[in-house]
Amino acid sequence: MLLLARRTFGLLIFLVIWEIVTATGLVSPDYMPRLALIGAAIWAFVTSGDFWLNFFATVQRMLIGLSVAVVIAIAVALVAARFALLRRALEPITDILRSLPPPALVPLLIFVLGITPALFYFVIIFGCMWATYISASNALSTVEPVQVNTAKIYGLTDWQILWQIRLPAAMPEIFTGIRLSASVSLLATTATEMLLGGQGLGAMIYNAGFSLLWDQMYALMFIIGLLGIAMNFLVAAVRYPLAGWQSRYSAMGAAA
Amino acid sequence: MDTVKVAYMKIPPLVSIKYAIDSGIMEAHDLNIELTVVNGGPELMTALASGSADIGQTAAGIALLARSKGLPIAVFGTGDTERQPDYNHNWLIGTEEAGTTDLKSLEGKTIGVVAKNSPATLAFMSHMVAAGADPSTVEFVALPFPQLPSALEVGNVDAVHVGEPFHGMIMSSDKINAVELANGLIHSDEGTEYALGAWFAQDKWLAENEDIAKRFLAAMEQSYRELVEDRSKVNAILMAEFGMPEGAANATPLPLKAKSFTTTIDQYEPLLEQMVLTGMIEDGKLDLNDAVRAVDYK
Amino acid sequence: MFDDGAASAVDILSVTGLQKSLGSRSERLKILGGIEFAAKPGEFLTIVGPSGCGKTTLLMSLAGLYVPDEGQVLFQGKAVDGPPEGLSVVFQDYSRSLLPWKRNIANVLFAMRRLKATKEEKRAIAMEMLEAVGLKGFEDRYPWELSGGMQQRVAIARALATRSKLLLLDEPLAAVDAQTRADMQDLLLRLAKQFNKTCILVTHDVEEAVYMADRIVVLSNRPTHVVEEIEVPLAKPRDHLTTREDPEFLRIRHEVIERIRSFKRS
Amino acid sequence: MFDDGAASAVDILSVTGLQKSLGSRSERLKILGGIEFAAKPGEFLTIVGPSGCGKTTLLMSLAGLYVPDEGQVLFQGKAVDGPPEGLSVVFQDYSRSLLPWKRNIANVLFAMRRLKATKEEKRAIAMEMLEAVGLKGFEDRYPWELSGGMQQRVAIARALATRSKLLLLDEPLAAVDAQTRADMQDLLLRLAKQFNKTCILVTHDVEEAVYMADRIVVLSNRPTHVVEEIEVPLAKPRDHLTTREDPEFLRIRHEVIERIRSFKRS
Amino acid sequence: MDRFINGRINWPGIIFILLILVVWEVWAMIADSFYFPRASAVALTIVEDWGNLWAATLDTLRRAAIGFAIALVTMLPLGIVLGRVRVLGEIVEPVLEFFRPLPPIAVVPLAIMLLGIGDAAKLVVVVWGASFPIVINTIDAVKVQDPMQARLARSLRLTTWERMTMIDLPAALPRIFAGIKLGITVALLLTVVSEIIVSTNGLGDYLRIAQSDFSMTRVMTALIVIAIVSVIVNGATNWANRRLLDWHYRRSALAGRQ
Ligand SMILES: Nc1ncnc2c1ncn2[C@@H]1O[C@H](COP(=O)(O)OP(=O)(O)OP(=O)(O)O)[C@@H](O)[C@H]1O
Ligand SMILES: Nc1ncnc2c1ncn2[C@@H]1O[C@H](COP(=O)(O)OP(=O)(O)OP(=O)(O)O)[C@@H](O)[C@H]1O
Ligand SMILES: NCCS(=O)(=O)O
Ligand SMILES: [Mg+2]
Ligand SMILES: [Mg+2]
Repeated sequence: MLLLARRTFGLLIFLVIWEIVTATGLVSPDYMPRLALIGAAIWAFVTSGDFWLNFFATVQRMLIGLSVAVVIAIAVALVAARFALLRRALEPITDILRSLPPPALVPLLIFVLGITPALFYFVIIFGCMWATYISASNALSTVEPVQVNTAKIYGLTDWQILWQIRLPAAMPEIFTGIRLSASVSLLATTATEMLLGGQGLGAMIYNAGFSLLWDQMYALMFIIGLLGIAMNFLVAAVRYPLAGWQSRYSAMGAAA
Repeated sequence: MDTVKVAYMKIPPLVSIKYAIDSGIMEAHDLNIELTVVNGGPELMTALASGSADIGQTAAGIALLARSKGLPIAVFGTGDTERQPDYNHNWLIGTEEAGTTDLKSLEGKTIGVVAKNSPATLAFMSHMVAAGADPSTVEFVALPFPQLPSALEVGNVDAVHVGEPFHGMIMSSDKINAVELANGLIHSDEGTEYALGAWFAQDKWLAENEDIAKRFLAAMEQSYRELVEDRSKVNAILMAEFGMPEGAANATPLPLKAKSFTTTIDQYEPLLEQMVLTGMIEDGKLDLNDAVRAVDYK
Repeated sequence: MFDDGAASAVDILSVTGLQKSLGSRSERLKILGGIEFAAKPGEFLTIVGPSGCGKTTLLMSLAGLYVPDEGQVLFQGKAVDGPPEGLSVVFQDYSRSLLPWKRNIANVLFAMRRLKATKEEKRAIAMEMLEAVGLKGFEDRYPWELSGGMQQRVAIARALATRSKLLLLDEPLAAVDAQTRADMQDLLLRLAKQFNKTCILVTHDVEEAVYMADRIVVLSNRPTHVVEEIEVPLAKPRDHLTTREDPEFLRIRHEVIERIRSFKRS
Repeated sequence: MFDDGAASAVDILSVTGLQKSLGSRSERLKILGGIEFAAKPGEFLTIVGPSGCGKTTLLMSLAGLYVPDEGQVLFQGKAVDGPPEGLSVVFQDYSRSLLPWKRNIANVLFAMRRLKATKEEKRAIAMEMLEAVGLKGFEDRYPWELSGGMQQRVAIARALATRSKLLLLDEPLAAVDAQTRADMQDLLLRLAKQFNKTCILVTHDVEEAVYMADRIVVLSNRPTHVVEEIEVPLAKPRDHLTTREDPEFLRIRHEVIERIRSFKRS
Repeated sequence: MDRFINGRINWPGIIFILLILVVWEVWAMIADSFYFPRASAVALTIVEDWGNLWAATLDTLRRAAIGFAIALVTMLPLGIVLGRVRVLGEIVEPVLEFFRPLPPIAVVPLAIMLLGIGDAAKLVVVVWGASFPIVINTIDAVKVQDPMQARLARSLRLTTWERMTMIDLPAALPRIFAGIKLGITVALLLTVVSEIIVSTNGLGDYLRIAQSDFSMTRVMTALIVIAIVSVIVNGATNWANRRLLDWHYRRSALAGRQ
């Protein structure tokens, strides 16, 4: 309960600041509506079935995109951690790919993939895999020497060492990457929906913007923010069985 | 039934094609339409080039520009047109606060447009040249449409080019004293009708599917007619597609075609003339006979 | 020395001219300066030597974890150029050698991958070993929930559970109390005998070195070489009460202490 | 007991009714079951007890790193509710307690930040201590470039360099050879005397426990309590040759061994 | 072979890139499409349009560098504090997670309104984007500290400040590096994106103009320049990382064959 209070405290402060800024007219209500209006808009959304269609469309894309991105990122990082040649060969090209701006990439991608769901997922996956990839390759490249030596002694092959020693040891850090990827997947999904239209929260934001419905636009952004928090919880829930030991282990250093 | 993949930008003018599909007009013309939404000009062109779309609608000026740069595309139908003074979709707006109260005063100012090297910059250059002002002195800043009004309001830019609904929004704002500097995409004589939106396709597709293009335009004309007759149909689509409330939908003016749907080269001549005049297209680079393939669908 | 044909024919492990330097370029330090010795199957060797002389380095080389600069290690007649099969190590840094994400039983089980046995059999062996080292009831805890001595015993249990022919033990009992230590010593001796294991045990405890050994290898300061090999002709099985009072035991113990005392610290 | 007013007036450290459980909810284990003892300034206490009985837990509680469930620890008359000033610890897990990004000298210097001295003086002290523990020439290496015993000695040097009044030593010599160990023991005794340090040393080596102690605290199995406190009336300074042959030394040693042997392992 | 793979100069990486360039050139030659410029054409454009590109690159680099620097100097301390002081972390982390998924495109309007269309608005977007990887990585890195180090810090009675600067930061640095690496590319990427959305100058502006001018060659040229910048910046980052964390990599290397 106390924890819940602490977790929501920061958000409450944010809302209070918002209300102060809008109530005092510091920013024109045309561009930053009062909380009451946004709240009403959220309520109108959640009580309409149409909204939920868009909502689940976004959530589905995001979850699929994130899952695929995480699997690809970890798989490539694992293979790269196993073969030094590959790791080095991939280094500059991944550095390049990570920094290419999607607005420039999308027209080129249309050329290759056409305007299809594949394009949609490509953009999401491409956008959100890097955080996990960088974390994974960073964590997998350095390890506790004694652990690796132990594994070598007991006859683990290089692949098994990778899978059974390096990967579990890297898990806590990989989950930091996944945590970042999760929010990027949401970001990339809504941004792509804005670009390519169709269903989804991003398309709704785009429409609201074009229709000058600021309250709806902010309502949607609030909903995306809350979705971000929910995603973080989801990642934490998956993290617990895979890397929860680390939290308990580290917690021993505090007064017990 | 022939399938046509249509790429378009999701802005209010889409109502006509949406209506043509939903009301069965397309089907009646033996056409099966697959819609693809794209965000901007670059995506639109690659959508056609990659085969993701067969035809698309874009600003007429962009189609001409693309052709002049060597893209193998041609206009085969005119989506909508503009005609001064009664039929107007483009506005140049300044403010008293910024001191941009006439075209001459734009010199040396910062101007907000949706994209550089676009119809929006053409609009400023064309009107400024006509007013004897020097457009090379202004600095263009590209901003997304929804951000243009606020940029003008807080003084980030001194003038903007917009269409609806942003024009209405700016003019009715009580925070600034907006001034209409000019109407129309280009400076033109009263009564001159020129193309704004154009349906285009790759040369190759057009050569092979002229019949489809004809039926498509015929269907679009029917759709326009029915919509012009009954505004409530327009509103219904706006409400469904953009989630607009009734009031907003009603207030959204639409560039519904006023006169004829037939594409004629003379609808593009004023445009080309201004584009050449302002340096967007090199003189002699573009032959309108290549760029515009009038399809007589009647 | 020990590399004559006749001897190596029966040696399970033989080390010849082993040299090894460690450290980065400018600070490179010569650790092993030409080590020579051999072990016969079933033999129990203990290694003593001053702190920092290179005992751990030697064990790492025997285990195939370090590549010798010169010389070589033969295990079961084959040159060691990577961790060979049939060998287990208890590392001096026991606490780091336990995987913190695995519970204790899993830490033991993961070492048993080469053992040909069903899952149930393996589990039974692992439990048996944990019980033998006095950790019954702690199998489902994490290593970091155990005391130092208990962690060390998990590492021992893991090495024993693999049924390896050769055991390399780097101060495996440094962190346990005297009584447990005596028990563990007897456990090691008993299992070594029972499964005809060859053991090489590094220790700082001279009594332990004598009590456990068939032969004691005394190492010098850096660069390390074998100063002396002392045979321990005490009967086996040994017993804490009687063996330790045997005059021969006391004599050898004295000899080893004398040896060690003779090194000045570098 | 030891909490009568007169005694605690002079006690630098006193422990009363100390209870502590560890582990997560369902697996919570009662470790300390009411520990009582006290130390006078300058006193050298050694603690012996079976592996896993709670010696480290006790030291952690004395250091203010664990919060007691019941009872309390008084240091210099004040209740300990966090690490107090004037106290240094050599952790059992010495290798992890050295910061891997700092060279050895920096690891020592880093602990001296509370010491009132100039930079040069501090450096001189740190070098002196590293030299005293036999690590001259290794000050600019990283801890992970040292052998286990050498790392342990860095940790000792660090604790000594702080000039703390109270030293808590958790098996600080477990990883060094017999000769070095003897030297370190004498070093500790000498410095404790010289600076009137109070020391509490956990060890599994009974000889060490007797040799170092003014008083030996014998702990029971879990839940741990003090079984016995054995005074060691041997004269100080002590000497490895003579003290260890003193009949009193042998008697006490025997008594402690008997005590420890009486615990069955849990 | 080992020299070739792990040497100072990344030969495998260079060869791989060259290979891609060759494939691109040949493919484009065969495809011979308006939309698919050849690598050689792009190279030529880089040479010919060097003046404009260099100016644009400097504009972009300036913004990215300032944005990243601001993110680093604010988020590194913040991350350490949030990781160290649990209560604060619990209060602030949900706020971070709330703001994190908002698309920069949606942040732009507010930024423009409050800060104008100059560098400030773009910087806000860049700082915004680069901050999250740095702060989240730092928080998590501080949280997974070795308990022995925490105990050491407490027993030495380090002040919170000393603890954060002398233990938390160096111990967490190897992991924070992943965040820094991400932060740098995000800074570069968002600079370009913000220049595309609100274009005044810089590589994003160059790219946008090339797009609306239907010049595929110049679009590709802008992308290639971005790629070159990225490789240089990342190379410098990796180099600094190796120097700074020499102890970490040398210690880890003990796991390899000695
Ligand atoms: N990674 C390394 N880099 C440089 N020097 C090293 C490294 N590892 C060990 N050394 C040096 O090698 C020498 C021998 O170390 P080793 O660990 O083999 O000693 P040891 O005999 O096991 O000592 P102890 O009894 O203290 O465990 C030491 O002087 C140490 O400083
Ligand atoms: N974090 C923890 N969680 C649960 N149990 C723990 C934890 N730390 C220690 N214990 C338990 O507390 C008991 C005492 O541990 P402690 O480390 O104090 O023993 P010790 O007397 O120092 O043993 P040793 O001589 O082996 O070092 C052990 O049984 C151990 O399993
Ligand atoms: N837009 C990419 C953000 S990050 O994944 O690199 O953090
Ligand atoms: Mg060693
Ligand atoms: Mg202990």
